[in-house]
Amino acid sequence: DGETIAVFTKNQTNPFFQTVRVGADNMAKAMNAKTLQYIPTKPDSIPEQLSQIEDVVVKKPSAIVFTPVDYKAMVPGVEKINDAKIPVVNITDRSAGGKFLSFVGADDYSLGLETARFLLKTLGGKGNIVIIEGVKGSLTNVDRVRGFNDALKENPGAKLLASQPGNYQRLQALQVMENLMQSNSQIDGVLAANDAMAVGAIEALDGANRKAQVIGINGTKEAIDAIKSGKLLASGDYNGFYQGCIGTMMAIRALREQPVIGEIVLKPTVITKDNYQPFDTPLEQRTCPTFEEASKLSAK
Amino acid sequence: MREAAVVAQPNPLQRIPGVAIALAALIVLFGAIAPGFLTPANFSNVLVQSTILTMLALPMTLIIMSEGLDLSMGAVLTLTSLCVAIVSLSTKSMLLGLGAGVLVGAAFGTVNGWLVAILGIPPFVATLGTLGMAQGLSLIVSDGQSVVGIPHSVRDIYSATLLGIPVPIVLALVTYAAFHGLLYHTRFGSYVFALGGNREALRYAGLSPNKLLIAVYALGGTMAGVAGLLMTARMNSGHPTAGLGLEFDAIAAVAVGGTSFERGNGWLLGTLLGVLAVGVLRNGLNLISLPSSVQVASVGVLVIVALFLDGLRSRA
Amino acid sequence: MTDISKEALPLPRSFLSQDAIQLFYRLLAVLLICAVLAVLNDSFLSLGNILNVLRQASLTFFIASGLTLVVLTAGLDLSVGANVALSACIAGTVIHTTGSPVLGILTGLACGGIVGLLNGIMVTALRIPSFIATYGMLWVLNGLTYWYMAGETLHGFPAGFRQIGSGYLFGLPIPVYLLLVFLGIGTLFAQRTIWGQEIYAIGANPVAARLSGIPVARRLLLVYAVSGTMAGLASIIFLSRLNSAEADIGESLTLPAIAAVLIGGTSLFGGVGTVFGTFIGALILTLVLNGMNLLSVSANWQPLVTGIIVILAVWLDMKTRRRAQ
Amino acid sequence: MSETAVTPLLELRSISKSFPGVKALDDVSFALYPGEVHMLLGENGAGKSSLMKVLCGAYQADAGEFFHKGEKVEITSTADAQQLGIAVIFQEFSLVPYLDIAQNIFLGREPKGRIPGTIDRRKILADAKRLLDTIGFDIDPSVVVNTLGVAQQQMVEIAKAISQNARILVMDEPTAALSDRETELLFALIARLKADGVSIVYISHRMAEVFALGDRITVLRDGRRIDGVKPADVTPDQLVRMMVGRNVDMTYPRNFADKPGEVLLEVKGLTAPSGISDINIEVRRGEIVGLCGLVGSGRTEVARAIFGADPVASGEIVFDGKPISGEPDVASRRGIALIPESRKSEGLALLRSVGDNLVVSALRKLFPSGLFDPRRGQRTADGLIRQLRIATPSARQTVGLLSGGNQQKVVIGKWLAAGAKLFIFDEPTRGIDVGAKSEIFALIDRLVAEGAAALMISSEQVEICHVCDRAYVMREGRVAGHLTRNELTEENIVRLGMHHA
Ligand SMILES: Nc1ncnc2c1ncn2[C@@H]1O[C@H](COP(=O)(O)OP(=O)(O)OP(=O)(O)O)[C@@H](O)[C@H]1O
Ligand SMILES: Nc1ncnc2c1ncn2[C@@H]1O[C@H](COP(=O)(O)OP(=O)(O)OP(=O)(O)O)[C@@H](O)[C@H]1O
Ligand SMILES: [Mg+2]
Ligand SMILES: [Mg+2]
Repeated sequence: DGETIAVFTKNQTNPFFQTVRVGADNMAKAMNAKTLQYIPTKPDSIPEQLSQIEDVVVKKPSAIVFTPVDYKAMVPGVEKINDAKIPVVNITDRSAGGKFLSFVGADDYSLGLETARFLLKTLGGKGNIVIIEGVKGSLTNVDRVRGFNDALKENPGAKLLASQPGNYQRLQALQVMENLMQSNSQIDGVLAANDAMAVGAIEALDGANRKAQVIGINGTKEAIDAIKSGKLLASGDYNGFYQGCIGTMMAIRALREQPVIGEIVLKPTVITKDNYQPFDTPLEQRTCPTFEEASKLSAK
Repeated sequence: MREAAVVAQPNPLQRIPGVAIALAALIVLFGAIAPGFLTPANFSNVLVQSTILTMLALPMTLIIMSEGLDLSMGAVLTLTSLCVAIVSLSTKSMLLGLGAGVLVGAAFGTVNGWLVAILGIPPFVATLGTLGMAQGLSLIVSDGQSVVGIPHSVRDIYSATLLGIPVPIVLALVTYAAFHGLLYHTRFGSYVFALGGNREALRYAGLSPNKLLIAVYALGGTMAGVAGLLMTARMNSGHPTAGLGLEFDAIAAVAVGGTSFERGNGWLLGTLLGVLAVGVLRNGLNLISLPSSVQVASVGVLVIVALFLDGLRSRA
Repeated sequence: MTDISKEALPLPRSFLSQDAIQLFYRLLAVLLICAVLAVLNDSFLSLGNILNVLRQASLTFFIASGLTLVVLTAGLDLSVGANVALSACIAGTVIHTTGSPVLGILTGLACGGIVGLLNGIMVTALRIPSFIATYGMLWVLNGLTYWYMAGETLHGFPAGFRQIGSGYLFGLPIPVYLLLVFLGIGTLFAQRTIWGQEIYAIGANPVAARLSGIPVARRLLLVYAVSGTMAGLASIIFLSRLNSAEADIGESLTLPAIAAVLIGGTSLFGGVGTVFGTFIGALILTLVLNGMNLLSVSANWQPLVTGIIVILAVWLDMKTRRRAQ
Repeated sequence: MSETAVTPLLELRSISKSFPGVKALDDVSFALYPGEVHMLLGENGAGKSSLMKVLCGAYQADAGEFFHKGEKVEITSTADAQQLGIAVIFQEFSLVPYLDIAQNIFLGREPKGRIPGTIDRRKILADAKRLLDTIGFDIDPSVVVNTLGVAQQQMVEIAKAISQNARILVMDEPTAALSDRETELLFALIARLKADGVSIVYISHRMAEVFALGDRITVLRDGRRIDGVKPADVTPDQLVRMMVGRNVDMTYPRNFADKPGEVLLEVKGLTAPSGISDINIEVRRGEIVGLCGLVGSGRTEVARAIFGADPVASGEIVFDGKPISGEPDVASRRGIALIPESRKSEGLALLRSVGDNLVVSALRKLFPSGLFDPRRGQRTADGLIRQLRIATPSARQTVGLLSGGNQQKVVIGKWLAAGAKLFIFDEPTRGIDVGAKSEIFALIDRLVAEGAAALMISSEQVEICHVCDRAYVMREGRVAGHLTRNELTEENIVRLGMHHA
C-alpha cells in the first residue's frame, strides 16, 4: 500500500485529460495508493514532457501511467523509464515504442467510424458533409478522420464538401464553419474530431440560423448537455475516466504482483439522447470499474 | 533607437546580478526540500535539459545586444530538427542530416539578417514573419506528422557520454566557450558591442554594420540548426511543433541574465545563469511535485522577480 | 543614437498627413485582396461573407486596439491572450453562479483591467521592460487559469447574454456595431484627446515627455489598464459568441493581435500609428484566413502566408513613408 | 603662413546641399591650409555642421568639387574622407558605450592576435596607453567608456582621431560640454597638434575661443559663405554683424528691477540622493538668479530636484507660497518649467513635429475640457514660432531637423505656451549662436519683467555676470556662497566655486 503513481497527461487545458486524471485519482484512492500528476506547462510540449520524465526518474515513483504527448517523439522518454526499471502503463495514445505493462486506450478509428456512421444513418445515408479536423499529425486526429472518411465511403449518397482543420480549438472551428457556410449553401452534417470543435460549429450554425447534424468525440460534460438539449446529435465516448481508472489499476496491480491485462481497447460508445444518462453524473461521483468489469471490457 | 540619457551604469560584472541570487536561492531552497535534488544524477539532468535552450540563448544574447530580437528561433529550430530527421532518414547519415539542419538554419538566419539590415524592417516584425514561414514550412514538409525511424547515430548524440560527461553537456560547454571567446576576444565580438552601442562608430571605422548584422542573425539561425540536431536526437524523431515557443524562453533567459535591451550591454555568463535558473526551477518543482498550474506560473514569477531585483540594484 | 538624416520625415506638401496617406495605402491593399478573392470565389462578395469577415475581425480588433495604445508608448503586452482566457473563465463563472450577465460582464472587464493595471505597475513602478514583464504575466495568468479551471469547460449561458456575440440588429451582427463604436472611441481617444496626445509624446521620447510635465507613469498605467480592459471586453465577446470557455483559448489570440497592430502601421519604437490602421490590420489578417478557407487551402500554409504578409505590410509601409519624402 | 604660397591642404568649391524645405548650403567655398586652426562661425542653422558632414562624406553634396593638395578628388563616403586623413569629432559622440577605451580607439583596426580573428590584447592596450599619453590623458585604457564623463569621452574621441593619423581634424563645438579646466587641456592639445602640422576645423559659438585659437575664420550665414577673415583683422562686433547680418548688442541689456517682487521659490535644506545636500535658495518674481559652479558641482541636480525629476531625501521646496513635492507633472502644473541641459534627449521628441513639441506641455491649459483640437494646437504653435522667430519651414517640420538654437527655442516655447511662472534654465545657451543667445536673453528679460522668475545655470560666467540679479555658487553638492548684483564678477564666482580655494 501507499505506492505513488506518476500520471502523465498531455495538457491541463483539454477537459478530456481532466477526466483521465480524476479517474486515476479515484482508482488510486480506492486502492490506497496516491498519484502525482505531471502535465507540461506548455500544452502538448514534447521537450517538456521529456524533461518531466527525466526528473521523475530521479524521484523514482512506484509506477507510471503514461500518455505520450506525441506517440512517436516520446519513445526515447519511454525508454528512459524502461531503463530506470519503473513499471509503466500506457494509456490513451499507443506509444510507438518502449515496453509497457499494459495498454489502455480507445480505438480512435472505430470511434470515428461509429460516430460518423450514426450521423450518416440519421441523415439517411445522404447529404452534404464537412469534416473539422483536429491538430494535424496527432495520432487521435489521423485515426478519427480516417474513420470519418471510411464511414463516408460506405454511404455513396453523402458528399464531402470540405475537410479543414480547427486544431481542436473551439474558436477556430467556429470561424472555419462560418467561412465554409459562405461557400456552401447547404450543409447537412458536420463531423468534428472533438467536442469543443463540434460545439464551435454548432455556434456558427446557430449564428447563421442554419441547421445541420453535428457530432463530436470525447463525451465531455459540455457535449452531454448539448445532446440533452438536442443541439448535438452525438458524441463518441473516448472514456477518459475509464482509461485513467484502468491504467492506474493495472499499474498498482502489477506492483502488488496481481495479474494484469496486457491490452484493453475500450469499445466505442456513441452517446446520443437515448443513452446519455450514465454519462451525466459528475466525474467525482462516477465509480471506477472493478478488475472483473475491466477484463470484460477487454474481451471485446 | 532612441538616444538614451547618459547615465552612469555600473559594469554588470562588478555587481552580483539578480539572476545569480535567484539561482542560488533556488538551489538552496530545492536542496532543502526536494528529495533527490542534490544528487549528481539530477544535476546532470538539469544540465542536459538546459543544453538546447543554452544553444538558443547564447546567440540570442548577441542578437539582443545588436538591439535586435529573433522570434523565429523556436520555429526555425523546429524546421531544422525536421530537416535533420528527414535527411538523416533518407541518407542514413547523421552528418548529412546535421549539415542540412545547419544549412536551413543559417539560411533562415541570413534571411532574418537581410530583412533587418538591408530592408530595415524592425527585428520584431521581420522575425515574427519568418517565425510564421518556418512554422508553415515545418507543417508542409512533414505534413503535420512526426518523422520517425531515423538512424541511431543521431540519437546517440544525446545519450552518449564523453569521459563520463553526457555529450549534450560537453556540446553546451564548448558552445559557451566558443561564444565567450567570440564575444570578448575577437574583433567580431567588439563589433557586436558596437552594433547595439553605436552603429555610426562602425560605419566610420569603415565596417559594414549591415554585414555584421546579417552575420549575427545568421549565427542565430546556425545555432538553431545545431540545437535542432539535439532536439531530433532527444526525441529520436522530428516533430512539427517540437520547438515552438522556445524563443521566448531564450529571450527570458537573456533578460533575466542581465543583458539590457539597449546600447549593446550584453553579458553571456548571465545568460547561462538565466538558462540554468529556469532549468533548476522547473526541475525542482517537478521533484517536489507541486500542482502543475503552480509550475506554469512559477516561470513567470521568476522572470519578474529577477528583473525586479536587477531594477532595485541599478537604482540603488 | 538617432540618425536624423535617415529617419527624416518629409514635409507634408498636401493637407494629407502621413498617417492619412498610410491608411490610404492600406485601404488599397484591402481592396486588392478583396478583388482577388472575389475573382477566385463567387461567394466571397456575398453580404453574408462580408459580415462574417467583419465579425471575425472584431475579436482580433478588440484585443489589438488596446494593444495599439501600448505599442504607441513603445511598449508591448504579450499577456493579452492569457488575459482574455482568465477574464472569460472568471466572467463565465460569475454568470453561472449569479445568473446575472451584467455582473459577469462587469467582472470580465474588471478582471481584464486589473491584470492590465498590474502590467502597468510592473512597467512603471518596478521598471521592468514591458516585453519581459508581460511575458512573465502571461505565465502567471496561465497558471491561475489552469488552476482555476482545473481542466473543465464552462458552457451554457443565458440567451440574452449570447446576443452580444451572436445576435443581429437591423441585419448587422452586434459585434460589428461594437467594433464600429470602439473604432470610433479609440480613434477619438488617440487623436482628439489630450491623453492621446500625451501617449504619442511618451512613445516618441519618454524622458522628454516626463520633463515636459506629462505624468508618464499615470498615463502608462492608463494605457496598460485600457489594453487589459479591452482584453476583458474581448473575453465577453468570446464567451457570448462561443457560449463556452476553457483555459487554453488565449494562446491563439496574442500573435494575431500583435500582427494586426504591426500590419496596421503602428511602430514598435513608439509614437507612430493609429487605431484605424490596426482595424485595417485585423481586417487584412481575417480576409486572408477567410480566403484560404473559402478556397480550401490547406491550413498548413496559414502560418507561412501570415508571416509573409506581416513582413510585406511593414516593408511597404516603410517604403511608402520613405518615398513620400 | 602666406596663403598664396601654399596650396590648400583641402579645398571645397561651390558646395550646395538642400534638404526638403531648406537650402542648407548654397555655393559655399572653403579652403583649409596645413597646420592652421580654421574657425567656422555662423548662427544656428547657418550650415556649419552640414558643411562638415559634406567634408567628411557623411552627406553627399548636390553640387560642388573637392581638391586635396590641389588635385581634384571625390568624397562620397566616410571611407573616402578617411583615406584623405580627415577625422571628425561630432557633436554627438561616436563611441561604443560597453567597449573599453582601447577597443574604441582601434575599432576596426585592432591588432591581430595569434588565433585568427582574435585581438592582441596586450598590444592594443599598450598602443592605446602610448596614444593617450601623447595627448596628455592619464587613464587606464581598459576602462569601459560607459563609465567616463563627457570630457573624458571627448578625449577618447580625439585619441581615436589621432590614431588614424588624421591630418585634418574637424571639431564641432567640442567645448560645449567641457569645464574650464578641461577646455584648457583641449586647447593645449590643439596647440600640440597644430605644431605637428595637423589642420583643424573648429566650430564654436564662443567668441573668446575664436580669438584664442583661430588662425583664420570663415563665416556662414543662411547657408552662404559671407567672408573669410583673420582674427587680427576683425573685432568681435564685426564678426557678429557678419554672422547675423545686423547689429547685435552683445552686452545683453537687462532692466534690473529696482526691488524684486515677492518670493516665488524657496528651497530649504534640500538634500537629495543624487548628491546635493542642504541647499538653501530663494528666487523672487522679477529676478534672474544664477546658479554657478564647476561642472559636476551639482547644479543640474538642484534643478532636477526642484522640478521633481529626481527624488528628494529631505528638505522643503515652497513654490508660490505653498509647499511642492512630487513628479515633474506636479511642478509643471504649479508653474515651474525646466529647460534641460540635453535638449535632444531630454527636451524634445526629435521625430515629432515642431508643433507637437511646442504644445505638449500646454495641453491641459489649452484644452481644459480634455478634448484636443488640432487646429487650435496648430495656431498656438504658429504663434510661438513667430514670437520666438524659430527658423522652420512650418510647424509640421520634424523638430530633429532644426538647428540646435532653434531646437532650444522650441523647448523654451513649450513652457511659454504652458504659462510657466518660474523658468529653470540648465545651460540655456549651450551650442547657441550669439544672435539666438541675445534673443533668448531678451526673452528671459521680458518674462521676468512680466512677473515671472528665472533660475539660470550656466558654465559661461560672463553670461551670469551680465544677466543675473544675483547668483548662488555651488561646490561639491552644496551652496558655497551667494553673490549680490554688485559682487557678481567672474573672479568671485571662480573663487567661491574652486575646490578649497
Ligand atoms: N538631415 C537634414 N534634413 C533636413 N534638414 C537638415 C538636415 N540637416 C540639417 N538640416 C537643416 O540645414 C540647415 C543647416 O543646419 P546645420 O546643422 O548645418 O547648422 P549649424 O550651422 O551646424 O547650426 P548649429 O550651430 O545650431 O549647430 C538647418 O536649417 C537645418 O535645419
Ligand atoms: N554619463 C556619465 N558618466 C560618468 N560621469 C558622468 C556622466 N554624466 C555626468 N557625469 C559626471 O557627474 C558629475 C555631475 O554632473 P552634473 O552634470 O550633474 O553636474 P552639474 O553641476 O550640473 O554640471 P553641468 O551642468 O555643468 O554638467 C560630473 O562630474 C560629471 O562629469
Ligand atoms: Mg551644428
Ligand atoms: Mg549639468
